[in-house]
Amino acid sequence: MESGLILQNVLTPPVLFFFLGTIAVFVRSDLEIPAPLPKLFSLYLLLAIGFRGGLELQKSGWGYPVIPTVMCAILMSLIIPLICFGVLRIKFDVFNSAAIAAAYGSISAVTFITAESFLENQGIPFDGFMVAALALMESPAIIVGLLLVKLGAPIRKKPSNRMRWKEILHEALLNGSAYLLVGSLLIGFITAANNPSALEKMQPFTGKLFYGAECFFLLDMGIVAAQRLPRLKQAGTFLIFFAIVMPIFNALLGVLVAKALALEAGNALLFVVLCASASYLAVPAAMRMTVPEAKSSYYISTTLGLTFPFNIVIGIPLYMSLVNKMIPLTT
Amino acid sequence: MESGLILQNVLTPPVLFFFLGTIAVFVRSDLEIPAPLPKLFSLYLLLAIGFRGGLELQKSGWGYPVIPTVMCAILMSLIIPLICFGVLRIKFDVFNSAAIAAAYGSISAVTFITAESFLENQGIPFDGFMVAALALMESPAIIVGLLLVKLGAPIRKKPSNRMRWKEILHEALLNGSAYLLVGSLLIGFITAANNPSALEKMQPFTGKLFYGAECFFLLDMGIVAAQRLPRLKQAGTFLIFFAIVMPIFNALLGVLVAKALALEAGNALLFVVLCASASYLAVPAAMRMTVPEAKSSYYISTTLGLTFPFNIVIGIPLYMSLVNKMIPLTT
Amino acid sequence: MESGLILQNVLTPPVLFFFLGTIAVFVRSDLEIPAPLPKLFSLYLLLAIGFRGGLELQKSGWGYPVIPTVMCAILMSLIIPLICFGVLRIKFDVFNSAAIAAAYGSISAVTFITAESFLENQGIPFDGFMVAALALMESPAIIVGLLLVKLGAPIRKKPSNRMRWKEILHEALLNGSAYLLVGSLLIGFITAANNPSALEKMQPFTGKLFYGAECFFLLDMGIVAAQRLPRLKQAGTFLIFFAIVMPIFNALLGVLVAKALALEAGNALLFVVLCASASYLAVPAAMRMTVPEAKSSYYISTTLGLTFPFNIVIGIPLYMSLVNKMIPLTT
Amino acid sequence: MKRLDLIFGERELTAMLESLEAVEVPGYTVMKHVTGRGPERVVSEDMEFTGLGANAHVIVFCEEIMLEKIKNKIEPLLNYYGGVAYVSEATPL
Amino acid sequence: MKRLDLIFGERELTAMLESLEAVEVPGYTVMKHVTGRGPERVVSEDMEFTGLGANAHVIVFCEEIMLEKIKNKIEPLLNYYGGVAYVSEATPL
Amino acid sequence: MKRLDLIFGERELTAMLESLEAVEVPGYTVMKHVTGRGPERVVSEDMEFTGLGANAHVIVFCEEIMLEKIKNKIEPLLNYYGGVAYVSEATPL
Ligand SMILES: Nc1ncnc2c1ncn2[C@@H]1O[C@H](COP(=O)(O)O)[C@@H](O)[C@H]1O
Ligand SMILES: Nc1ncnc2c1ncn2[C@@H]1O[C@H](COP(=O)(O)O)[C@@H](O)[C@H]1O
Ligand SMILES: Nc1ncnc2c1ncn2[C@@H]1O[C@H](COP(=O)(O)O)[C@@H](O)[C@H]1O
Ligand code: NA
Ligand code: NA
Ligand code: NA
Repeated sequence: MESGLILQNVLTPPVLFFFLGTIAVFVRSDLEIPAPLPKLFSLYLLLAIGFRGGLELQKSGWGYPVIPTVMCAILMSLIIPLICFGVLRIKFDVFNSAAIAAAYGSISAVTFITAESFLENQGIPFDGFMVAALALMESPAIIVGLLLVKLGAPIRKKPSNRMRWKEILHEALLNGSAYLLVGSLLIGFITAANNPSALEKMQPFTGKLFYGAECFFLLDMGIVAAQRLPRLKQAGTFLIFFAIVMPIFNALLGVLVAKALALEAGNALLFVVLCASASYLAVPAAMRMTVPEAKSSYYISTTLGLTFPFNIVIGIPLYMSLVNKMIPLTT
Repeated sequence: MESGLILQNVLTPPVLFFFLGTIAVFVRSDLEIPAPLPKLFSLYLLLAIGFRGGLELQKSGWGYPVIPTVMCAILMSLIIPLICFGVLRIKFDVFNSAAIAAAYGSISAVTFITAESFLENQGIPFDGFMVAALALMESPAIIVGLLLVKLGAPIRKKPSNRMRWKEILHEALLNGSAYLLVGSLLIGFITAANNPSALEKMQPFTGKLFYGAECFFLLDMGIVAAQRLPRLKQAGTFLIFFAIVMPIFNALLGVLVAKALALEAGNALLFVVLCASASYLAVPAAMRMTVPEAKSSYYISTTLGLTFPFNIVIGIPLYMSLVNKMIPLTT
Repeated sequence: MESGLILQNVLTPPVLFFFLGTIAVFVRSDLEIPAPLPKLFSLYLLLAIGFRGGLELQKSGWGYPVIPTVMCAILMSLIIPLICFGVLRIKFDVFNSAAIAAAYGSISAVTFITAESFLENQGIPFDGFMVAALALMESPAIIVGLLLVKLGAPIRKKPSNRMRWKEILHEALLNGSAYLLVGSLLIGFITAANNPSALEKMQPFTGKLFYGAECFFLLDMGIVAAQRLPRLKQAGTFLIFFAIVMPIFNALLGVLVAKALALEAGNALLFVVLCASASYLAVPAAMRMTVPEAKSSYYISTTLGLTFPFNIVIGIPLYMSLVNKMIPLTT
Repeated sequence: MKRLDLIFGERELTAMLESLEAVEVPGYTVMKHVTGRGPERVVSEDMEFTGLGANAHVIVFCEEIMLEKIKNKIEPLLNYYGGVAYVSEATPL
Repeated sequence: MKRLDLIFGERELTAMLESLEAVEVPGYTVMKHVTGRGPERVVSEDMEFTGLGANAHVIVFCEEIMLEKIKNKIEPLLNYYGGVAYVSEATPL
Repeated sequence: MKRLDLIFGERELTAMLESLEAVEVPGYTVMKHVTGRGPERVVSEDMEFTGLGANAHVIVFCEEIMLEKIKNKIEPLLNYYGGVAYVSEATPL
């Protein structure tokens, strides 16, 4: 059954464009999406995800599954880095372990929207409030990561060895992508409450254009991911295994929690994908600033070069079949 | 009543995204829209405003209020800089006074479209020919500004002290933003006359996408405006007062003219907004070239850092209630 | 009759925006579309053309005119450079002749889509499979061009004088624009077969937005083309004549082949336009890499500064009236 | 050989390059979108979209004797619009 | 006069410029979106969108005596985050 | 220490950086989207979208003894495709 789902997933435009980008690198085509165009699509996607999530949240209200789901999501983003840290310490020092762990505790917005497209394609409904979970899972993992550094390596070799908490909270809560996502969520929420006619006028931009822009961005992500692969070899076999096995483990955890929350299949998949995905936006930027002792190529090659493609191509349908097994579709 | 209108205005997506940008600067988020993405949105908005204005102009024809309104608009862009110059000379030399005066005589296209969105949101109709007024108010103020320099400071200290009229007219009429706006207006006009099926095909780009792109651009304008604020302090209290009081005064002038022209409420508001807004595109660029003696931080901090946000947030609803008081809504 | 068609063609938004760009350069406006924004539009257009072509191809199937038309198109892209080379050798050395010949054997995607817009405007139907011809005509001319260099100049002065075939095939088949076009075509094809609901979701991006984006890009192409004109003078009268007369000759060849293939009027025009247009994307990039002995200003000024504008403005309607004379419209 | 570094407003780029061409420099390299602060003004990236433009950084490698000619040509521009010009030693690799 | 070339991560740009302002340099020029490789890491353009940023290249023309002050101010930053600083001769045109 | 400035077509960047890595330079800095004019051709920003690309400006700070090795490696590239290479003095701050 999984292989059928995987094929169905692979044959959608976003995943096909992702492959187109990946193959471009392997066959050494000079196809290139020059900076800052990827930034444009990245900003656009965050704005649109947030805005749409906000208005869905307004529609769905704060009824049963919303609050507990969001709280469990935050909890997962606190627990997962701890588990990852334990695993990573087998091979890596505190700095690298904490930085990689933080990335896996946090989320990838593009993996999330690919999962949404997958669900739409399968005709499985899901709720907009999951975007709130997405938005609120970005920051906690960063704080856990930095806490781990503080506890695990009390005396840091580098000159400025005191952890500046203000700076860390700042990075965790106010980094560009988290800020834009949460801000757009609020704007969507407020607009839906006060100004429904404005929603309609936003729809062509945040709604209709979304799928195409997602494809364009995934083309670039394919290029970027494939370019990270050679550097992954330097990172060693342990990290390569970690980048595949850890997401699956996190997904299993996620499924259990989703079942406990009695989430419907669509929301359950999104919850699982949040657990299984790893950050390549907010967390690396924050780690570069606050834990420069960690090798950035480690946390970037793994999240972007391996975990991201794995989730996009195989992970999502795999997690779906997991969800299907655990959570019977209610009709 | 104003406070109600202000709140209604503040709760629309464009203004909310403007705030999101402003707050990003105040809380020191690293949210950033790197160059040349703001230029992309700026070019897009000018093209779309022009094109839509052109086709509306074609539809509305040259009937009564069009010609006199456009002529009065041009007149205002000649008179306002003279008044401003008089006020500014109290504190500033000829060069700075003339440069700032020119900026306030000219217009801000983004303020204009925010006013249009405000009207749409309020359900108040307005006419496309106002875009023609917008397009034709950009250049005259530049010429007045340079004339003031010529008359007020006949012997300029800087080496090349003769005013090259060709260069000045060139800057006034052919600067990129004025050129694109007028050109797109003509293309919209011609297309509407000859090729109505092409209009429909342009509609998703110039029409449907517009509101969302406006929001995105206002996010950036929020960032830019907030970054100008600290430099405003250097400019001194006089200029800070000027940047708030002058637009209100110009708006009052505008309301009187609008009443004399018997404009309907919607068009009246747009007319007033043209008078009250100040240029941060065409004029600063032209002044930098032709009056390098003026401090660019003066005319940019005031127009972009204060007058623009003031108009966007408070000015538009304030002017609306002014218009409502002066011009009874005809139903 | 041609002059009527020319006027109808000139009064469409894409051509008007092209003129707006051209005039901006002549009147020395500082209107500018900074890099990498033109690249954004160029990538978008290739992606959208390819995707749409792919889905049309899926719809139309491989019935009669498809295979022979595509094969004749490839044949034309092999024959035309040979003829051009013969003509160019009168005045130029082997390197320059081969490089220019290759450009004229290849195609211009923007000329193609302007012809499509022209047909839509005239209400003349055409088939999506012509995009396959477009995609497959990009590469062969490059190979012919390099073959001509190899045969015509066996001992090259520059150090690395052996032709690296791998590198050449690589440039011909995997250059960014050919790769993206063919890849998007395949994705469109696969999606249309497996995932019709995804087509609908792509439509706002690849379909609705297309015409406006085309206009924006043509504005830039107008600027770029006009900036190439002064350098054309250096190239000399021979090349100026070549840049106008050769496309017409190639168009005549194309009409004969289109008649032999019994193509309908719409497809015939597109076929002719493929023959008559010259490449300024894939070929110059490939020639710069593999034949650095050729002066890049020669092949760029001619294709971009003269042949492209000629085709866009006069060529397309001219070829249409040619097609109309040769191929009676079947109703 | 000498290396000349010119930094000035992007809007003066055309005039500056014409001056350089007028004295027949052997070549030049241009970097746009440069920002900075000088004694006269702060140039920031976020103002580029307004048409004010950023700075341009132009590098010219040329013989020493050419410097005087360049200086005479471009000094009025630098004085009028602002900008800096510095010379260092450079030898071809 | 001296020319100081600083190359370091774009995310440290604000801190670096504040340091330069603190010692009152006469001016500086900034080039962003610069990539490269140092002993510590590879900085590539395609990672810019992630917020990691590219490098910045800052040029300062100043008197020799100022260099010591600059060095004291920015050395901690360069040591902590990486980056290079080189000095050459430069004379005003 | 020496500072090496290389300016050449962006399309040769990969080959050039591979050459530099082959002789084991300690690091390098790359600025893309550079335009200019040399004895052979004009490189303008507006042609970037065609895939022709602009120039790249590469800076290498290295020991003098390394220059000879670099020269041998990159000279064929510069001769075949064009471009310039200049050396100046530089001392670490
Ligand atoms: N001392 C300096 N060192 C480096 N760059 C400078 C210096 N002074 C000025 N500049 C550059 O030159 C530009 C124009 O300077 P100005 O017009 O004199 O304010 C500034 O924006 C800086 O980019
Ligand atoms: N030897 C060098 N020559 C030129 N640039 C260098 C050199 N070493 C380092 N860099 C630049 O400085 C940046 C930061 O270096 P680092 O943090 O030490 O790896 C690199 O990304 C390069 O752009
Ligand atoms: N004398 C020079 N000074 C500064 N840059 C130069 C000079 N000569 C050539 N260049 C740069 O090197 C690039 C390639 O030169 P070329 O291929 O020799 O025409 C040019 O586009 C310029 O950017
Ligand atoms: Na996660
Ligand atoms: Na005004
Ligand atoms: Na052709």
